[in-house]
Amino acid sequence: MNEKPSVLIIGGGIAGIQASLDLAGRGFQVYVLEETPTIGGRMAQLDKTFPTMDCSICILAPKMMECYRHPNIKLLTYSELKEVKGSVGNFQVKILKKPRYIDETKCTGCGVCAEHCPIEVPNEFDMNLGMRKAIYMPMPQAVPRLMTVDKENCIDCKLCTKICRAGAVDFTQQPQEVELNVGAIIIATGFDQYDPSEIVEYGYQKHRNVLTALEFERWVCASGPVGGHLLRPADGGIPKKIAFIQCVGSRSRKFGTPFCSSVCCMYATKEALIIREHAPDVKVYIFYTELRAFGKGFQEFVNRARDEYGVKYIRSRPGEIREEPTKSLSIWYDDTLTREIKSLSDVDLVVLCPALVPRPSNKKLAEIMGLELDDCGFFKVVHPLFAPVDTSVHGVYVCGYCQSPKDIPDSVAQASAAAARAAEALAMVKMQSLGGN
Amino acid sequence: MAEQEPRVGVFVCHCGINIGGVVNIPQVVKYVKTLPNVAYAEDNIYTCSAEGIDKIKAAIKEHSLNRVVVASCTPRTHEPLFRGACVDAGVNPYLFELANIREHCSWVHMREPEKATEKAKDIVRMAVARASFLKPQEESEVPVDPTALIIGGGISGITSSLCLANQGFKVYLVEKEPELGGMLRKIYRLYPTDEDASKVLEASIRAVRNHKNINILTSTNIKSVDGYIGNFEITALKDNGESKFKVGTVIVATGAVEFKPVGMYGYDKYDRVLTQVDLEKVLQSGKSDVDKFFKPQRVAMIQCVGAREEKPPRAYCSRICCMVAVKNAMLLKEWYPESEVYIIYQDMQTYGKDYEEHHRKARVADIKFINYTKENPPQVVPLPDNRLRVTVYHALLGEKRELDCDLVVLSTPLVQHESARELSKMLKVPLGQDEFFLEAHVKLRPVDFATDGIYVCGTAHGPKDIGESLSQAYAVSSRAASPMANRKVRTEAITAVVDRDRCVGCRMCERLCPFGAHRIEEGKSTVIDALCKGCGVCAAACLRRAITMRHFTDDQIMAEVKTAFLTKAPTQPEAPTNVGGKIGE
Amino acid sequence: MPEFEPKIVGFLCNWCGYAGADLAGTSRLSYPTNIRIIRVMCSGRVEPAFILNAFENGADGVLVAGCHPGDCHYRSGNQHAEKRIEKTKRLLDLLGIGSDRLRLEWISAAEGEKFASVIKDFTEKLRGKGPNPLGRELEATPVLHNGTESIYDILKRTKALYCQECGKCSSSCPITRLDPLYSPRLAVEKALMGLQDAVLTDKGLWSCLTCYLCRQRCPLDIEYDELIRTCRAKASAKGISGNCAHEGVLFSLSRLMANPETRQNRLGWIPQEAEIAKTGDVLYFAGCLPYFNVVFDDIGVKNIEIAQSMLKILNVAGIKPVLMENERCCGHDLSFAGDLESFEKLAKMNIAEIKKSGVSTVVTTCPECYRTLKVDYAELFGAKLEVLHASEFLSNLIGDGKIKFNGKLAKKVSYQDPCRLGRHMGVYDAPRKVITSIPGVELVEMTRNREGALCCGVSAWMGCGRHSKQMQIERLAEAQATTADLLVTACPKCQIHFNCALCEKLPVKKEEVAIEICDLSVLVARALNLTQTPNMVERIKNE
Amino acid sequence: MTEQFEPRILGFLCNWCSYAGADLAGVSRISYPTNIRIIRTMCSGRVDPLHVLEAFRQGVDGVLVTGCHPGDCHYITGNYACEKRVNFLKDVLAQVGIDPRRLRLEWVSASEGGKFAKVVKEMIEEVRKLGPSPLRKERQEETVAT
Repeated sequence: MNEKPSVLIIGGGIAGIQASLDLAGRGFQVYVLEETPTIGGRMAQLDKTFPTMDCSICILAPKMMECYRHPNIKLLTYSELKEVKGSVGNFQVKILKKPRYIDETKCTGCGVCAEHCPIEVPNEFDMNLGMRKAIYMPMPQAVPRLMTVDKENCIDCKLCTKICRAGAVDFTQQPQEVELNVGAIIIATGFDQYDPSEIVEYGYQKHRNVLTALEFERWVCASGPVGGHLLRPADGGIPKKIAFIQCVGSRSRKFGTPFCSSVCCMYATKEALIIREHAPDVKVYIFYTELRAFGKGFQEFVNRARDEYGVKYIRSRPGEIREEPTKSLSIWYDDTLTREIKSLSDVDLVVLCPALVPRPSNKKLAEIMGLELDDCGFFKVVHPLFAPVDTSVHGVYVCGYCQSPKDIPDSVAQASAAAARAAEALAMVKMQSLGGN
Repeated sequence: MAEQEPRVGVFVCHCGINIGGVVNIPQVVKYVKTLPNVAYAEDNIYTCSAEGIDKIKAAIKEHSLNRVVVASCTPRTHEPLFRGACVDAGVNPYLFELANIREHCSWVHMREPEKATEKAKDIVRMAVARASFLKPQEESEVPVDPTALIIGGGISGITSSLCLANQGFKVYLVEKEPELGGMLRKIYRLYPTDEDASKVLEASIRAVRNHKNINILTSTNIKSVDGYIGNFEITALKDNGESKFKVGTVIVATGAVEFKPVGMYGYDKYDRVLTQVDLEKVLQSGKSDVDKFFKPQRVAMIQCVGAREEKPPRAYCSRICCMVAVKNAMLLKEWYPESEVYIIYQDMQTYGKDYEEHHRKARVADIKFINYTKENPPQVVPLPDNRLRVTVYHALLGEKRELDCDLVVLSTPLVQHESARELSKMLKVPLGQDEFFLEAHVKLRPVDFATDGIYVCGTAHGPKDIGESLSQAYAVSSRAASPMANRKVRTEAITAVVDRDRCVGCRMCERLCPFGAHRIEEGKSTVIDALCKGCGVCAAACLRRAITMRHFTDDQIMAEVKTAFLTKAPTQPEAPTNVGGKIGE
Repeated sequence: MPEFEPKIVGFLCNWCGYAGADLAGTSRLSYPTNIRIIRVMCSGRVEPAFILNAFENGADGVLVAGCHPGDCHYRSGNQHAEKRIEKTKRLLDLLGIGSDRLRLEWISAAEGEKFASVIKDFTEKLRGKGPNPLGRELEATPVLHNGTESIYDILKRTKALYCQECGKCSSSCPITRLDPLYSPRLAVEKALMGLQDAVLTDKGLWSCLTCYLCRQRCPLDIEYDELIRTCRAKASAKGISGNCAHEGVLFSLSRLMANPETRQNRLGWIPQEAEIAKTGDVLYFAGCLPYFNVVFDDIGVKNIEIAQSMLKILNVAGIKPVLMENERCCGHDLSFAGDLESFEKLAKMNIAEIKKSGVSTVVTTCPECYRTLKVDYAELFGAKLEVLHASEFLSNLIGDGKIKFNGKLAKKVSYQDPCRLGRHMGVYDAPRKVITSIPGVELVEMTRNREGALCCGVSAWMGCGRHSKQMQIERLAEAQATTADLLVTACPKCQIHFNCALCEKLPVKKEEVAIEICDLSVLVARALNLTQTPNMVERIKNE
Repeated sequence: MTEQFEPRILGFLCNWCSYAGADLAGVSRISYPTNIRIIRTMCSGRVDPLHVLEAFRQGVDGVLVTGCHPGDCHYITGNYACEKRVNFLKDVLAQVGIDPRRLRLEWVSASEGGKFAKVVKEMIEEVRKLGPSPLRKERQEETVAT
């Protein structure tokens, strides 16, 4: 290969973005494969990030833009991996580009079409708490700034076609297959959220004032479905008491997953702080099993939450959440440190912190690439200590949450690590080929 | 360059109906034509469409424009596109200006078309005024020496040396001890894989020794570091012998040391009280030797000794101690099945997958876990038979337990080397409250320093296990490789320029600059373009007004200030502001 | 061989019977040596449990002697005695011991003569009858570790070693909420700390309802019910036992049934018109209903109706079920009370009997029999039986159109999930399907239902006390709040316990809790016009 | 004053957070009055006291400076430097007889389009209450004079 070395990155979240910027920055050709219409991943959905309380999109959006503009990066959004052949230095990859029904060269992302589209459906980006149109952009800062037609919900009224002055809407579009030749592959598919409704005693999807953590992130986010106002989901009332419950479906051998998601104690603390900043008079409780604040500055962060913001930490995994006629909730718990059995009543909002699980689609990826998943669905690495990003296939690397539970900094570091390993492998392949002649 | 009269071309965009639906575009165009320096003005349905771009290029040629203003949307997304058009038509990209009449006007004043139109006029007028003062800018480049200095020969340093060397970069690996290996040399078994640390270490040490690109300097200290990214000059000190060499990047992998709990739980009083690292040493000697020493009946391990304290520096959780305790507890249980092993903890930090699994295994192996709270820590008192009585209040059980132990192990946190402070001054990179090296951004730049070309990995950055340290070790290899692979770094065009006649070397700018871009040479400030990020904090601060920001000069900003609100269109172009004197002078 | 000498235990009241015996002495009246005398202040003190115990321990006959009617030193003690003896006789008949081995006599202080003659006569009669069949114990070779398993092994087997001390169990436990001194979490943690004695001597060990709520919710699926069962066995092996309800009568009955020699007459309840078969596919395992019917008739629970209704329904569906002449207690209660030895005997004999009958399906109306036959018999003794609870069997019949309801039963009905049927066995839908398939019946759920249902307050006849009553009242109130006319349950014991609560002095207004409790099969029988029960609610109102 | 006085507000917005926030207000169509004109700087730390004073000299009725939230600054500490200056400026303004409330510093992040609009509205109302800047008249005369 005498043209510039190239790498395919699967997943356009923060890990994928970091890996692609690292590699593109040193002259590699990078392809970023993302199954949704925009890159940004989970981090784009977050309101703020711990322990610095950075506004998530503020620090992410510039990197997304950088990816988009970078001459060495090609974004393949709204696409899926179909086939991988070959070996390190020379993988042949087939990718299916799903039709957007939008001419990417014409669409300016102005969004007038969406204003006129008659169909409203729940917005996945807002964890289905908000609505979007059948022709839509998942979020205001979407990259690329292109509309997408959601064919499943589209009623073919063609109003968008008429309204678009740029003439960008194109219903004749077909799925197209893209063939790539890359030297290495990096997997960064991130995580999904475990659906806690099977843990009946917590009444998720039964009690309307019970949300999951990711739902809550959107709920309080200034760009979220209710413009960042702190409200009771059931009736839009003003909450006075909010509780977080840790380990919902994690560290469990019955429902959910056996592992610890590693980030919940901290994001709950962060969300608690967000609440206190929104409304200093709201009482916030965090029910935890073991407070895991092991990262840099985390314990200090928790201390601040406890001492300065008056967040109440209770060591207990509550037994049940009951809904009162007022739609307020009462939480039954055993304060394990005082051994008192109590119930916390008149709670306006309970945020469940569910296990964060590897994506089910990993299974398909693993099959396509001949990789191994562990019993929980994480991608296996050759050695957890000494080869933290190497998969069993030489030339294929893994980083971020899809390798094992981790927070943003660890994911970013691991993404750079994967980039380094990819570069290293390709450098050695090159040396060998040179050594050959 | 020869100052030629500004000839501004203005392109006002309808953006379909996004702008045109509110702002009266023709009126704006008509008004714009009356503005000074405007040589040409037109409107387009979509200026950003291929067609719109072509029209800009054409107009530049036809009307020999040397400034371009597009009145449409936000520069944050579209500036690069239009700059591209200018470049294609031979106009320096920094002579382009965007007037944001969509996000900041039509979209937010939909119900007030007249006022919105007035505002749009003002916005364009400001842009034109600013454009008239724009100067062409070049993004210069600084050469980068494809050589890395790695400070610290622990497993992190070794790993990133190998990774960089394999990519063909030269590496200086500097270790202050006579032997490579760092903390790992002190450890017996590794979790969660239960391997022998020394074996693994040998292998990787052999690899670095045999690598042609790696130059290992043991028993060596760094004396001084001068220069900046791409061009660092290093002076190393080996038993009073000095050596000097040049490198392009510097990686800090100095690791950490175990906190010695002097005065805690009788650590320095009773010989049966050890730290985990002490215990590792004991275990390293092998079971048969330990048997000679003693056969433990009951062992207690106390977590968070000297960690998670009220105040810094040791307010942090040391991340690895819980797993270390679990690992060693299980090892003891394996060697002495009859013994009782207790782990006295606050919160078991067995996060993630493997560790949680191990924690569970430990419980199944009948390791006993006792929970204590900070308010109520355990006590250790000696017994006549030189055993130790550990008294602890089991917080979850609500009762006091007395354990007569023949071994007490204290799990203490990793802490920074004393020498780190000196190094941080040398490199001009900060330490955090916890005294570990402080990265550029906790979230998104975990292994970079704010100062380009210097990186950090492993436990020098904070406590972490081997896997996490190695992830970072590889990460820095990627971060450092970029400039080295390119052999150069592009510098920002938007940087500070110092007027040496005005500068009195008051060092205000040097103090303010978080990127270390200002260096005082011969009593005057000089800006290292390679480091300047162009924020302008220094320019605004300079009392002598000796600092100008490229592309955000006082003239340019003032021009906007002055033209923001005018009742009638000015006939003359704005005169350059006299910024000679300081206010109140 | 030497002539059989019956052993007689005599309970004599202090004022008449005992004095009479004294008089016999002072008047040098001789009588056989077969009697051993126990003095009680009043014949009214003699409980069925005492008598059953005597027989358990090999007595061939029991004599109770009290003052003549009207002469009772305590006014009416002897009348109570009469009632109790009556009840006990019925039980003895069911057990096949025979009511004639129990004798109640009025003997005044002046009737030395009578005393002597009674002894003579009773001794002769018993000599004629021969020894109490249940007198001699038979040795079984136990497979169950009755207290031999170490605490560590128990913790390992029941997964308690995984415990994260999170407190979800204790915040779920209905007992802990009423009595913080007891907590599943603390019990486990004590065990984890290796505090054996603390665990076995802890009163809490016997407060647990093994209602499975904690296990249901435990993220680590710790088998707390099993942990308790094993620890209780371990405790009783050390001679520690909890206080059992009803003075242990029901345990005595079960233990007596555990004797291989037992030949019961337990099928007396079967109505004339009902059709049963010697052999067939379906065996109806009625459980201890005939005994309950005797023990609890004073609180107006006609438990036997459950069996009778079930039998009639089966017939209506064209099924002639097999009923076992010598069916024995399934052993559920003994096993959860720590007597694994007797449990094992019962299990083995039942398994043998069932195998012998050659049926393909066993149907039970009692969820505890259901769990025991289906799970414990299989797990502990490898007996794979096809067992269905009535609710499942009925919903199948209804599904297959074998049962058709003609006519409506205009009732609002709420349903109590029995712990054994619901959480233990995961049967939630079948009973609901049965209920809702009855024309006119509307099912209204209580706030705590299915997995979260509240237990009826007592299990395995252990420690019925203040907290049990509180739970029952709480639950009945919850049921009443649904505005249902009927609280349907699929467990005879729920029915007993709720009714019991209603019979006692209520801490709240009757109308807040007084709801009629009705078994599922009885409900179905009613809908098919096969039976008519008196309405509990009425009974309470005009008390 | 008979007809409604329309304040003139000049806004200095940092490129990374506040300007993006203002963009978001646009994208989300959150409307606010037209009284503000916006100048983009790379960092709120670039805003020079001189720029602000010049603005007042030009007769604007209020100056709004917005930057990233503490800790979010793209340039690490620029917003802190800015905060110091604004406080210093308020004193200066007070001395030269300009109500310090005419100068306002706000932290607006890229996700706070709503907040940006709110801040602008508030500021306009506050300044409206304060009435025209004392320097405004002179300036107008000046312009007429030239």
